[in-house]
Amino acid sequence: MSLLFFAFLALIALIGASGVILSRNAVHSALFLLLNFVVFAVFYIMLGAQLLGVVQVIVYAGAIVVLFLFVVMLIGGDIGPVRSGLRRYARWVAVVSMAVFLLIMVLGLARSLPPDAPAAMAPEAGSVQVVGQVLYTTYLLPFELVSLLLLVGMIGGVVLARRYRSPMEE
Amino acid sequence: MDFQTLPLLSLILWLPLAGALLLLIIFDERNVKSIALAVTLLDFVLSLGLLVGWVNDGSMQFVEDVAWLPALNIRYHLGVDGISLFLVLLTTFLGPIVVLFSWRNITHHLRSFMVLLLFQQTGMLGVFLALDLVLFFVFWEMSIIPMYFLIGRWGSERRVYAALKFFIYTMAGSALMLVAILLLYAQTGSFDWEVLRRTPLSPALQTWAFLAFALAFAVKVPLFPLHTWLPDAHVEAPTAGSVILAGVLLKMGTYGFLRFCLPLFPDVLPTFLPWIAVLALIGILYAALVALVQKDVKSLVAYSSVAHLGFVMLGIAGLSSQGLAGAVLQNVNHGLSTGALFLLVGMLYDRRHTRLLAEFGGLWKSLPAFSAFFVVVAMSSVGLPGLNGFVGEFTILLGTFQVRPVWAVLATLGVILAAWYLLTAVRGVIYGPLTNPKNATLPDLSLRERLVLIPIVILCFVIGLFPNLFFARINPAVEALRQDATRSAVVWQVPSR
Amino acid sequence: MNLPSLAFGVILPEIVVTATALLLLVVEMVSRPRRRLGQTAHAPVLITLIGLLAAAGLSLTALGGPMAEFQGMARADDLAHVLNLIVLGAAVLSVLLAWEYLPRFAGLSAEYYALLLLAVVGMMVLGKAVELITLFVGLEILSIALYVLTGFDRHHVSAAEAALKYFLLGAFASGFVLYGMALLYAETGSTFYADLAVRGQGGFFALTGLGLLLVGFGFKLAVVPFHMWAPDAYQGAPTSVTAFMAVATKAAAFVALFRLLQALPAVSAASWAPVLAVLALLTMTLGNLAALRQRSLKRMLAYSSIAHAGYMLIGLVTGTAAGLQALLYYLVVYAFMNMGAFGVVAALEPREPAALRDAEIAAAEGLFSRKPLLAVVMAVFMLSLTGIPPLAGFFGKLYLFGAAIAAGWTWLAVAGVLNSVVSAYYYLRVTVAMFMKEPAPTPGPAQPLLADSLALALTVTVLGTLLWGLFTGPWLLDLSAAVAGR
Amino acid sequence: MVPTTYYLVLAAVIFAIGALGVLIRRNALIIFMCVEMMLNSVNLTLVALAQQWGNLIGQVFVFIVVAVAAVEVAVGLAIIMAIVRHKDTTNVDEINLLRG
Amino acid sequence: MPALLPTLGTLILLFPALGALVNGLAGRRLGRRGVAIVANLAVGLAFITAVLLFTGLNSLPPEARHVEVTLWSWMHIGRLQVDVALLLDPLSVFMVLVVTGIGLVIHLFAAEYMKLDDEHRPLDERHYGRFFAYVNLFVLLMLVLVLANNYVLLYLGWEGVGLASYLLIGFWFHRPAAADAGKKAFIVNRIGDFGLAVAIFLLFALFGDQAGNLAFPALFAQVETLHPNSPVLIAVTLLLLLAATGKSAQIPLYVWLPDAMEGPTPVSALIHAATMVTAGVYMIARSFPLFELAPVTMTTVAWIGGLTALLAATIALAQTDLKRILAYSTISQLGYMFLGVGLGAYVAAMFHLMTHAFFKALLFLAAGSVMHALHGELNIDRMGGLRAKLPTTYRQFLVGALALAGFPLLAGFWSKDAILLKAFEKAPLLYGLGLFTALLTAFYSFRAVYRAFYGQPRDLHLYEHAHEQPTGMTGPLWILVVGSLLSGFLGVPAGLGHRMGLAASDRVGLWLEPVFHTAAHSEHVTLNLELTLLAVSGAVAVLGILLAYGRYVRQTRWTLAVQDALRPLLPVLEHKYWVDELYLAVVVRPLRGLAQWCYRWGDQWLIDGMVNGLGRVAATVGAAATRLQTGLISWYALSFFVGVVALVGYFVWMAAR
Repeated sequence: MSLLFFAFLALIALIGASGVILSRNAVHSALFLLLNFVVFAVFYIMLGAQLLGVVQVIVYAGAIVVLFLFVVMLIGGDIGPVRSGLRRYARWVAVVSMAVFLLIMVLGLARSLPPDAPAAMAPEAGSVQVVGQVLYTTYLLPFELVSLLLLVGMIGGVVLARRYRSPMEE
Repeated sequence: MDFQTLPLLSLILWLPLAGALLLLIIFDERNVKSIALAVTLLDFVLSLGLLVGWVNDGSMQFVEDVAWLPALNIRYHLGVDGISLFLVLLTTFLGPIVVLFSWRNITHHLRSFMVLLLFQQTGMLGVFLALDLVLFFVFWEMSIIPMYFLIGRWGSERRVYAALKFFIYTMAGSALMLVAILLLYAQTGSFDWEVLRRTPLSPALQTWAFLAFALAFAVKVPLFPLHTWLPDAHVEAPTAGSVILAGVLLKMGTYGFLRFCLPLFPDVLPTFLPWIAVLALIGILYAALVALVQKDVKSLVAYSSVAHLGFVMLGIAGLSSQGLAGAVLQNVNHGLSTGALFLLVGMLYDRRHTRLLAEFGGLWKSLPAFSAFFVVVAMSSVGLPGLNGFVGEFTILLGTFQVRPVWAVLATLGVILAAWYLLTAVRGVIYGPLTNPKNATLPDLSLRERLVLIPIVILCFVIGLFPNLFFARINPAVEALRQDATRSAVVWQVPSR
Repeated sequence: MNLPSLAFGVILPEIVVTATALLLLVVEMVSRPRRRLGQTAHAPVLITLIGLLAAAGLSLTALGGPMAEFQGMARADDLAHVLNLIVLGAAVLSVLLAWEYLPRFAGLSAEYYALLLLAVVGMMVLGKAVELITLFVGLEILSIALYVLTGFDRHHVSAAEAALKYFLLGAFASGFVLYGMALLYAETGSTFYADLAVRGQGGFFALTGLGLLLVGFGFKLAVVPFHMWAPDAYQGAPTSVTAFMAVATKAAAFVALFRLLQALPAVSAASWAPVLAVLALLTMTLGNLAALRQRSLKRMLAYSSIAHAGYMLIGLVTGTAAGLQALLYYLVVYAFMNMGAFGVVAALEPREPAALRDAEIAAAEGLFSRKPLLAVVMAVFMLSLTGIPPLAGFFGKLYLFGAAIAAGWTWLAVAGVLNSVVSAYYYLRVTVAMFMKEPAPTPGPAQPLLADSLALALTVTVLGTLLWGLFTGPWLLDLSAAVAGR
Repeated sequence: MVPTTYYLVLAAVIFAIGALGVLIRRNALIIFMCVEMMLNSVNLTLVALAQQWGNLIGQVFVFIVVAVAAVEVAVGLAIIMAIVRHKDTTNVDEINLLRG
Repeated sequence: MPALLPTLGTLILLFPALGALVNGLAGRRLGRRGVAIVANLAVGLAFITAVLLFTGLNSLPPEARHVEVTLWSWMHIGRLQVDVALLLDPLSVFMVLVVTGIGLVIHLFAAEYMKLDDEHRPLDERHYGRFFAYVNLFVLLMLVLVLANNYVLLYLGWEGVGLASYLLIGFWFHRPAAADAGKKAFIVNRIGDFGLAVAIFLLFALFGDQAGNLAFPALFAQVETLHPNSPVLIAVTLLLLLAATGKSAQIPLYVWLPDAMEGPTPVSALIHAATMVTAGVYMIARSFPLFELAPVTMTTVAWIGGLTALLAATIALAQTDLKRILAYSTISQLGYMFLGVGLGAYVAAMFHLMTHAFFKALLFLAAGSVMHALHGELNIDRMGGLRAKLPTTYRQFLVGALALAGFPLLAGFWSKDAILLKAFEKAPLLYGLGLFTALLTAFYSFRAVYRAFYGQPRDLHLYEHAHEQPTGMTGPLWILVVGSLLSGFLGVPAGLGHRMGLAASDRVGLWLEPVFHTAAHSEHVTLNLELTLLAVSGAVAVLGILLAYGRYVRQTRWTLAVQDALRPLLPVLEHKYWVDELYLAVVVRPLRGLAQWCYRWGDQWLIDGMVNGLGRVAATVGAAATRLQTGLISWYALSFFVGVVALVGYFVWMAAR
């Protein structure tokens, strides 16, 4: 049953993913991306990561995709040729190497995990409290570093996105 | 004063560099020449001190040996023996000469020019004094730099091409030597010459290391067919550069063979030396022929260098006492006579701004003193007995004949060709009617120019007539070298002394 | 929760630098004066310099001390301290480069220096990280800061283009890094190196994960074939940033990669060393060959920096202490000569930038006649980059190739020296332009701008290039502990 | 219970699709979206592995990746905006001033 | 006195050395007079020393006339122990006497002669000084050559005189012909020197262990250990012969000598007639212990000598340039000397060397006088009747010509006959050759005499302006006249001399006896045979002179008829058998062509092409590498991704293994 559900969701995720790269219009791409993200949120919850499921929806679907859409609207959807300016042979190279990559990875992944069922996790394992606990203790350093990262992003945004003015006015 | 404990070698080695730094900081541009001259003269006088404290036993003298970069056991190890002694003296001797020569004819950036000359001198002295492979390599490569700039900035029309070719060619040649040095270190844990010559090395290592070293040295010598950088560099270089280049820089190659290839890789010598000799032989004949058809006097002299150095290589490849000692001395001889030839061509160039044979002729009329010097120096280069060139060539050929008669006979043919091309040059420049009116009013040699040439000419005669003054100091070192070079386990017909 | 038990001493230099960045922003916010372009702001620079030097001082005093860890995530050992010193040193030089250079096109100096400081923190974290998540965050901090710095000159189209290329490809590469980390996690169930070492089996996950991480770090190091962004980004970025990127990013990435390679003893060097060797060969060869035909000085140096990454990879290939020491030594040397070279580029850049902010090699023509000292200094850098003794670059190569040969990688050393020969040509072209050509009569290239700070930076770097090799060796530290991975 | 391998394979496929998008699309925004999709697929891998291993490390990792992605998007979009200001396009084929 | 010998040996070198040095360095300041004094003093003192040497050596018992003087050690390496050492023995002292004696006369002549340059203008001090520096230098080096006690020092002298010859031939440096001739002389000589050098190498290889000093006595003591006709010995001697043919202008290397006449006439007299060119003869004589053991070489020497004598004599027949006639005559006479040494008649050869020195120097100097008198004209076709204008010179030239022709009782008569005698004994064929050559010699020498001094002036203008030379020039020639007339009596064959009651019979042979030990094997010649041969020679000489008289003075019909009959041969002779052209076509041109080819195709195309080609390959690959850098993000990403696939593929493969 859950397998069937998984297959269904996987199909949607794949459709979303394919939609992103196949849409002519950037708006459509963004929307397919949104679809993809939402499906992922469901997967997270299925995998017992409730907090992440929520974060996924809020941050990715809520913030990131919206930001994308915002920018797309701002600069106008790009309705031009879909494909990049690569020469034909280069596109074939891209597709073939992609296929090879996929083949390798899938074969490798499919064989490498022990077939036995995963260790059961406590139902509250993915909750805010538990994750928070780990974040603030064991993973304090990266967590704090993320704050620095956000600072970088902030400054970067300020520096790059301010209105363009003539140099002498700055 | 106890000469053996004074760090005489360091003084000799670093004095020019110190002089260069001094030139950089002094304020008054007018003093540059005098200071450069004083420094080089002082360096020469210091180097004469080597003769005073000399102990004639074939071992390294005035040794200085301190740790330098302990990470890889790299040492600051200097020493001088009969093989390097006269090369050091030649270098310091030519120092003041080129400074004096450049007194007037370097009109722009004299200070930089002198700085480079002094820098060059330290580099070359270092090559002859270093007994640590890394130290040696440092000086070896370092000595390319000033010459590159001398050619590139003060040279004539195709100077950029020549300078680049010189730099990249010689660097390419020595690149693999670095690998070989490191390979030696990997196997022995030492870069020290004294250690390495006593350490048996595996045959494979000897093979590869020999080839790498030989390539570096062969380019520098230059050995046929690696010689094409030389005519370009010589022709385009300013006179002082050509003199240094021919006088000393090329000797670094032959010296390298003597100092490293022979004593360090004895087992592979029987395999490779014949090939070296064949190349030297081809070089002797080929370069002589090519010299014959040169239209530019300087390039003729340049090709003559290739031929002459071929003799030196032949002497080295024969491994006979006479050949080796002759080769050591011939290094000096070639430095003097070819150096002087370049000086003379330079004097012509200063007057006429051309070096084409066709532009000259009959200069004996307008430049008698020049012509006299030209003839003497050409004869020295031709190998006229009584002058220096003969002693070297004769002993080399005599020694080689003892080992490989056919080589020696063929090489002796080169002596005939030498007369041919040099006399062609003499004929073209100073003989014949004074057809070109531009040549009629040229001033003869100035006092300064004579001062530049006279010491060289005197030395040519001294070596030609009293070579034993030199051989006496060379022989013990040569015998030590022969012992090293023939300690091989491989059956190898050792020529008698 | 017992905060005082945390070993903050381990990350003290990082904290100092972070604090400096914050202080900078606060000061700027509080006292933002109205400044016109072209005016130099001294306060932010001085604060930055003090912070960087303080951190460097801390690292220096820590040198040789006992190894310490922060929660098993950051390890303060001599390797990290040396890296800190390299990164901080490069940052100091970069600040000196930027001091008078930045006001030419941007007024936001505080932001610039703050980003620089944060990038430094990222790099320092990279050097200390012994846990994947920390490593990832450190990597992202430095990457994102550098994306922004690359595009800092917003008025300039090539800066924006450079930033875009760097960013898009960088993010792309981040995906692979992350995937690699995930696979390592799949192998061991942990992100701590200590666990990786114990639990790693060397199966599909470990190997593929390592491969993907190699790709990611190869990107940062601009290793062929992951190098393509580098020439463009280096050329488009402000020169002070280019110089910093070329040196400091490389240093940090090398140390991080080294730690990673050591973290998985189950994956023997026999499996990854040949790959690295091939990459090293490709990188130096392609970098040098592509540099041959460049007309832009900056772009040429970009390719040269690719080639140098190739040389440095040799140090990793060996997997020995000698290799690592040689690598670090080379990084120091490279910091001197490359920062110096970019400093001269900064001086030569035209003040009114054209489409490309660039100094053509032609701009250096006759430099010796115009600014002899600057030309000589540049020649020193060029020759050192070529690897000509007695300059530091030679000794760097000596130790690198020596380590390679000692470890049996003779062919790689051969490739290295032959590449040096090829590289001679393009480095020499610069000297040809400077010494052997005369400046075009009219309109001659503008007089180089040589501010005091730049002069100071050039003095430091040229002295380093001249003397470092002669008087120091790579015995600075015994790094065998780091090599053992403990 | 869905086997972890399924998730891993699905994630790999989506990762590959994202990468392909980067290679073949010419709109900088869409390329960027594809990159985000790749990060997401790795997130899925991590979460699945967290469950497989029965520890939280994977989840913590994802948490942090989400933050990183957010910063990347902020900065990335700003950079794209900067380009658009100069060139009035998001077509990466037209952004090739720097080359050779 | 004997104790002084080493000092004398040193002094004799010192004087010309000082002369050369002073004149060379300070010639201009000394003035012409000073230069002449210094130069003549140097040679004069050398001559006096030579006489003292002679007397000193003479005072010793014959077997003790062998003094080795080591001046200083020269090249000592391993077993090579060559010194600068002199050997004072009858042979060397004999040569020293000839060199300094003739040299002195020629110096005296030249002091006057060289006051004018080649265009008959006063020669300035500088060049005057230069000239005498050169000739003093020549005397020095020639003395070194003959006094050397080892082959290496001999080689020094050998090449040294070549240098002096080069400098003096090209003394009129502004004349292209002179410049080319000097160069040619040096290079052709170098070819010969090659032989000497290799011979030395070979000798050292053979005897280096015992005779590392390469000194003659030591070497010759070792030679005994070899078998006669052993290949190495033949090689050594042939190489020495090669050297000798170069220096002494024998087949095949004689071509430089006629050209060498471009030098000032005193030079032609001193170097290219009397002394230097005889060095080859001297050297073979000096090396006779080697040659004795190589009969094959001896025969070769003899034949080369004989053929050269004939060849040069035939060429001389057709020459019109007075000095060239003399030059070919010199070659021809040197051929006689070679014939002599080749037959083992060392004494005869040395004897002829001496007499030839007298009469040929005389002829040359007289020719010089003619040349001066005619303002440089040397073509005998433009002379004629000069007897009246230049009576003294005519007489002097006549004596020289008679001596050369072998007119009975004159110098050449005796010495030539000594050689022919030996030839008659050993190789009748060569005797016939020699005799025929003697006929030609007489003919061409009197052809010159009659063409120049008899008949009607053919160029009135020249004739009008001709004038007798001052005594400063003609005076010294009388010494040579005396020598040409009387020196022959120093070598009257012993038997005949005894019969004639001459006190001085075979003085030369006696003097040289300790060197060659000739007494042992020239006993069996009967007096009758001697006399017969002398008579034949004398007759032949007279016949030759008469023929010339008939042809050039009388213009008898039958002589003209003979000439007409031989006319087809004339171009051959005038062009000297085209040997110069042959050498040019076979040796010089191909070598130059090869050189040009090596330079163009070897150096510039192949080697440099490869060098630059390597650079170009690198640049091309570099250009290709930069073309990869398209500037397109997609392309960059593709490159990245291909790298990923390769890397991951590799690692997966590693994992699968």
